[in-house]
Amino acid sequence: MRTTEIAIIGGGPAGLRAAISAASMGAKVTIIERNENLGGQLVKQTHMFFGSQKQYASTRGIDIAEILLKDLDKYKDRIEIMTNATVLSIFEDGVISIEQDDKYLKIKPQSVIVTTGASEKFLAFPNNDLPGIYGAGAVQTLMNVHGVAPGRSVVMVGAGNIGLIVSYQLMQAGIEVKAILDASPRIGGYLVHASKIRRMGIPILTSHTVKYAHGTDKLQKVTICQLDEKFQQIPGTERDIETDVLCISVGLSPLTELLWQAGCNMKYIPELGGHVPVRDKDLQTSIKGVYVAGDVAGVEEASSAMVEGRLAGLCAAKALGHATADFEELHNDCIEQLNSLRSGHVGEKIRKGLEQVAM
Amino acid sequence: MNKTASVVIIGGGISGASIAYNLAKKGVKDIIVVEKKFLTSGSTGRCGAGIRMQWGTEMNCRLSKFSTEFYETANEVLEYEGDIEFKQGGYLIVAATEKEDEQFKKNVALQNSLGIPTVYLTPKEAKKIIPHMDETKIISATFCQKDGHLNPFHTTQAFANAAERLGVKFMKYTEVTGIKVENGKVVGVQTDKGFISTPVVVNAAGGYSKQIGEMAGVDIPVYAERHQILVTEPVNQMQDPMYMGFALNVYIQQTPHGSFIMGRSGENEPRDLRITSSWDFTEKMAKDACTLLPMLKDLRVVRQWAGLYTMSPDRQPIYSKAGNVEGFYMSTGFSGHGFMLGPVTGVVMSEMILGEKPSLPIEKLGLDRFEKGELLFEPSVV
Amino acid sequence: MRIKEHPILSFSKGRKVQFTFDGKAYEGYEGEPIAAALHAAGVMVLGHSHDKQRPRGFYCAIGNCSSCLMVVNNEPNVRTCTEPLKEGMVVETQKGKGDLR
Amino acid sequence: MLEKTGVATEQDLARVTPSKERRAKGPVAVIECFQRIPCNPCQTACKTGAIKEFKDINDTPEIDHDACTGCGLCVSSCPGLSIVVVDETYSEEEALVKIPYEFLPLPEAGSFVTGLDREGKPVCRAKVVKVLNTKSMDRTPVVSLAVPKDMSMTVRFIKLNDYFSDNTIVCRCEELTMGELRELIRKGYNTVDEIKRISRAGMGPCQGRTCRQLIMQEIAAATGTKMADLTVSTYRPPVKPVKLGTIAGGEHGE
Repeated sequence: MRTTEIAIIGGGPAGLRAAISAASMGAKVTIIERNENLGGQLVKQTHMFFGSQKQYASTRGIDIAEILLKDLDKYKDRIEIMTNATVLSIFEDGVISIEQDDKYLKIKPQSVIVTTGASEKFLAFPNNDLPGIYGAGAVQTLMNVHGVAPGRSVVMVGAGNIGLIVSYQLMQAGIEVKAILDASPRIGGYLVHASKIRRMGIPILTSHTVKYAHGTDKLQKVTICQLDEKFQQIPGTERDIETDVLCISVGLSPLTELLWQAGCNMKYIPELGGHVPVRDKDLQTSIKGVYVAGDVAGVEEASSAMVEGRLAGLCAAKALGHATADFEELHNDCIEQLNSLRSGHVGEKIRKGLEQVAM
Repeated sequence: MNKTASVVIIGGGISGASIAYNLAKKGVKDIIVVEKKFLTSGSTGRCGAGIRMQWGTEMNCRLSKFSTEFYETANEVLEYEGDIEFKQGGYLIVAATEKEDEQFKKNVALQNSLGIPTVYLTPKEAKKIIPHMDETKIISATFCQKDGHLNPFHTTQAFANAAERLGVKFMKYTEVTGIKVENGKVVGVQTDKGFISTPVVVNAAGGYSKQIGEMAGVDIPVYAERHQILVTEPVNQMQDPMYMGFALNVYIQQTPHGSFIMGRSGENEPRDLRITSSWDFTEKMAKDACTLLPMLKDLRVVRQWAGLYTMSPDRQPIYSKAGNVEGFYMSTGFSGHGFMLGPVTGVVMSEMILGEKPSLPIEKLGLDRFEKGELLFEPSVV
Repeated sequence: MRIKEHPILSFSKGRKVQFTFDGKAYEGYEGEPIAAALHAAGVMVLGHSHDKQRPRGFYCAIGNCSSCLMVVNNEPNVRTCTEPLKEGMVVETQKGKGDLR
Repeated sequence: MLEKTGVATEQDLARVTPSKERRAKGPVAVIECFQRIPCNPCQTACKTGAIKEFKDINDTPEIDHDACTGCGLCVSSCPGLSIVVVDETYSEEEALVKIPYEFLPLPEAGSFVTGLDREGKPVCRAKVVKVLNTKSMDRTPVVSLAVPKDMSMTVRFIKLNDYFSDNTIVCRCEELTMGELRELIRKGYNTVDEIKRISRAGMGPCQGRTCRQLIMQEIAAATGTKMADLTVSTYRPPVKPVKLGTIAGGEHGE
């Protein structure tokens, strides 16, 4: 059977950063990525990132992916990259099975860093399965990766960061955004993103939700309505908006299937998006040798995912005996960066969530 | 909260539900079924859910014939509002060795003598029944159209609903922690939700029945063994019967829903209560399926899972009362065939508990057969 | 509809290839997902659900959900939101749960 | 008021509503006809004599609720569509309301629709139990609706669009609707695993990715349980559907 020291499942921002740091310590690493290209969701992000310089602030996501790939290249003798490769299972004995280009293979790593990210949450309303109703991530992929417009006009559900950003990207691609709805009475995403949208004349309707989708073969219009403070629909506030695309962006939930399979101790933490693994300060889960980083450990920004990846990479390598003199320094730097990214008002929710999963 | 019952049945699988239904139908009041999780959460809900009358011992033939005939009208008899999805697409059992071929000839004669309409087929004839099989992999086959497949969840639910209408209480999410025996007699069952006073306890706990026996001080010579199984995406109907081979160690069937369910026995499966997944199973199963039914190579696996077989020394059920503890009964050791025997289990166990004359000669299936060395070895099992 | 110009992105496309969808000829770019090529050609309905016959378009675009299953080159249950387009592909609407051929 | 709005007032209704005791006994016709017009087919249709003979064809119908068997023959005979049959003995929690419905498409038996009150306001979810459309009904089919018991004197029409979203698809692969899911939860299947086993939701090609979270939300809402306290169904290999042939042709063994 194939072996490696550290298998990294997922080649997004967290996974790439984990690979770079583990390899820089001297570990032999295998990145397993289900897509054709590395970079994960970064390849769809046309906007500039927040954070500080250490997390590539003010650089566009698509360009951060390029930077990470260049860093990766420095350690190419120690990093094996598998693309088009989906991890199917982590078995009872730690063996990982993989499908790559219609081939089935297995690998037995000494440690594994799971950086599988998150998937979009769904929303239930009548006719929610009509063609024309898409996840925000799907719309992003379609237009930013494949250059295909999802339709003529869009109503966005969700005024969190993703909803706001994808709305902006839709306008960039020449597609009309008719309105952004959010069930909550307050805009969830960063207000600068919101201002950007408002400036273009797109209404953001807080305390609103989609009540009904209409269409025979595909979406033709949606009925929206207002919500009261208990999130109950207020009768008589319904109105119709004609649109051929409804985009759903109501949050992400960590993609934790593999962690469950591996037997990790999981906890339901709404602040972090759903079930997440309990972990120690080195990002090791309750199963020895299984580390996590990025959205799979709790939904946050790509900036913190990258720092977490770096931290997990360092610790996993150290645990396998690859110690460098500056380990403590690097370790502390990661912790400090994470603390600063999570400080302040916006990070409050994350901090509250993380307190509950610390081991 | 403390309770009193006339009978406590431990285990909410097909056996427990069927025994409860049959006892209640005979007029027994105050029956409680205690289930650690939810109905079918154990082996019943994890099984392949096939039913066949093609066996190598008279006992198994008769037990399964009784059950098959019951299942034919179970929706109506149990007045179930859903559908137990009984599909009688038959079992095509293939022989891959000369020895197996010889055994099959004997089996067919035995089965026919008991009124089971099995036929013996050449590979060519078998291929007519499952056109996508590679007939060069087999020597002969036997086929019984009356064999089939059911939905285990709905089937158990059908028994349970009927039992509930007759007054049976099901305590879900209730774990048995002890069985109280005084002066050689059962007096009650301790659970995490309180004590239940009862003079009769029925052990229908499947993989956990050895542990339940120990709680009453009864030694049952069974062990739990992990068996694995997988299911594919659904496709339009293409295979009516179950494809099964003993030497080939495989069973593959298409459910009415369209998905294929297939399983095999592992060489080194753990003999404890573990139900984790192994890659060894996935690979061997996929290989077997593609070799024997080559067309399935494009079928996608959606999920693999595992459940427990409760193995008895001769791979036949144990329908028995305990020799040393009065009021303690057991229905266990089905060795992978407990689901299909559900209907007969309920009938014979209720008769045993009520001291009635058994409908079938099950006295040979008692616990004492192991002490006496009177084992009834079943040759035809996966 | 294809996005012709974009302020941030430039789309590097594979070569143009021909394929058929339910017998009709279509054009797309090699390597892009089949569903993207169909979408670009205005085809939003990729099939109908097997029981309630509800129209289905693609939904997640990353091979997670089951919305985009189609028959491709005789193979049923292909996730067209991720399956790369190739020259001469025969793409068909799936009837029911699909037939193994 | 009725003249202005077309909606019967409480006083109007008080005159025609069968007593609580009568309603508790079984099906009974409710004739909401308040204006004197020349019309009597209801009386002609009535085979039990419960609808008393009209002295003047302009009389508003008078019905002896105790003599009425709730047969419903009058329902589709009323040109004004003002008669319904109410059966509060239908089940422990539900009443049956039979209404005339002259629209296409007809609702399907077994489906869920929105129950509307006399002002056309959605008031509850209703299950279509039966759609009767015989030749003698002459294109006025009668739809039997199961509604919450306290809605028996409120629901008078339906909208096929289900505002209460019971027709909403929860599981795409197996096409489980919200209504079916709620029904299962009501029957006591209140863990994801039980729902999965009895309905197959989550066993399809998407492996539960679209439905698992929605099912958990609905269980939490319906049972008043916190999401964190719900039992999670087990996760099993493989993460992505993979062909048997791919596995069979792969790297095997240790």
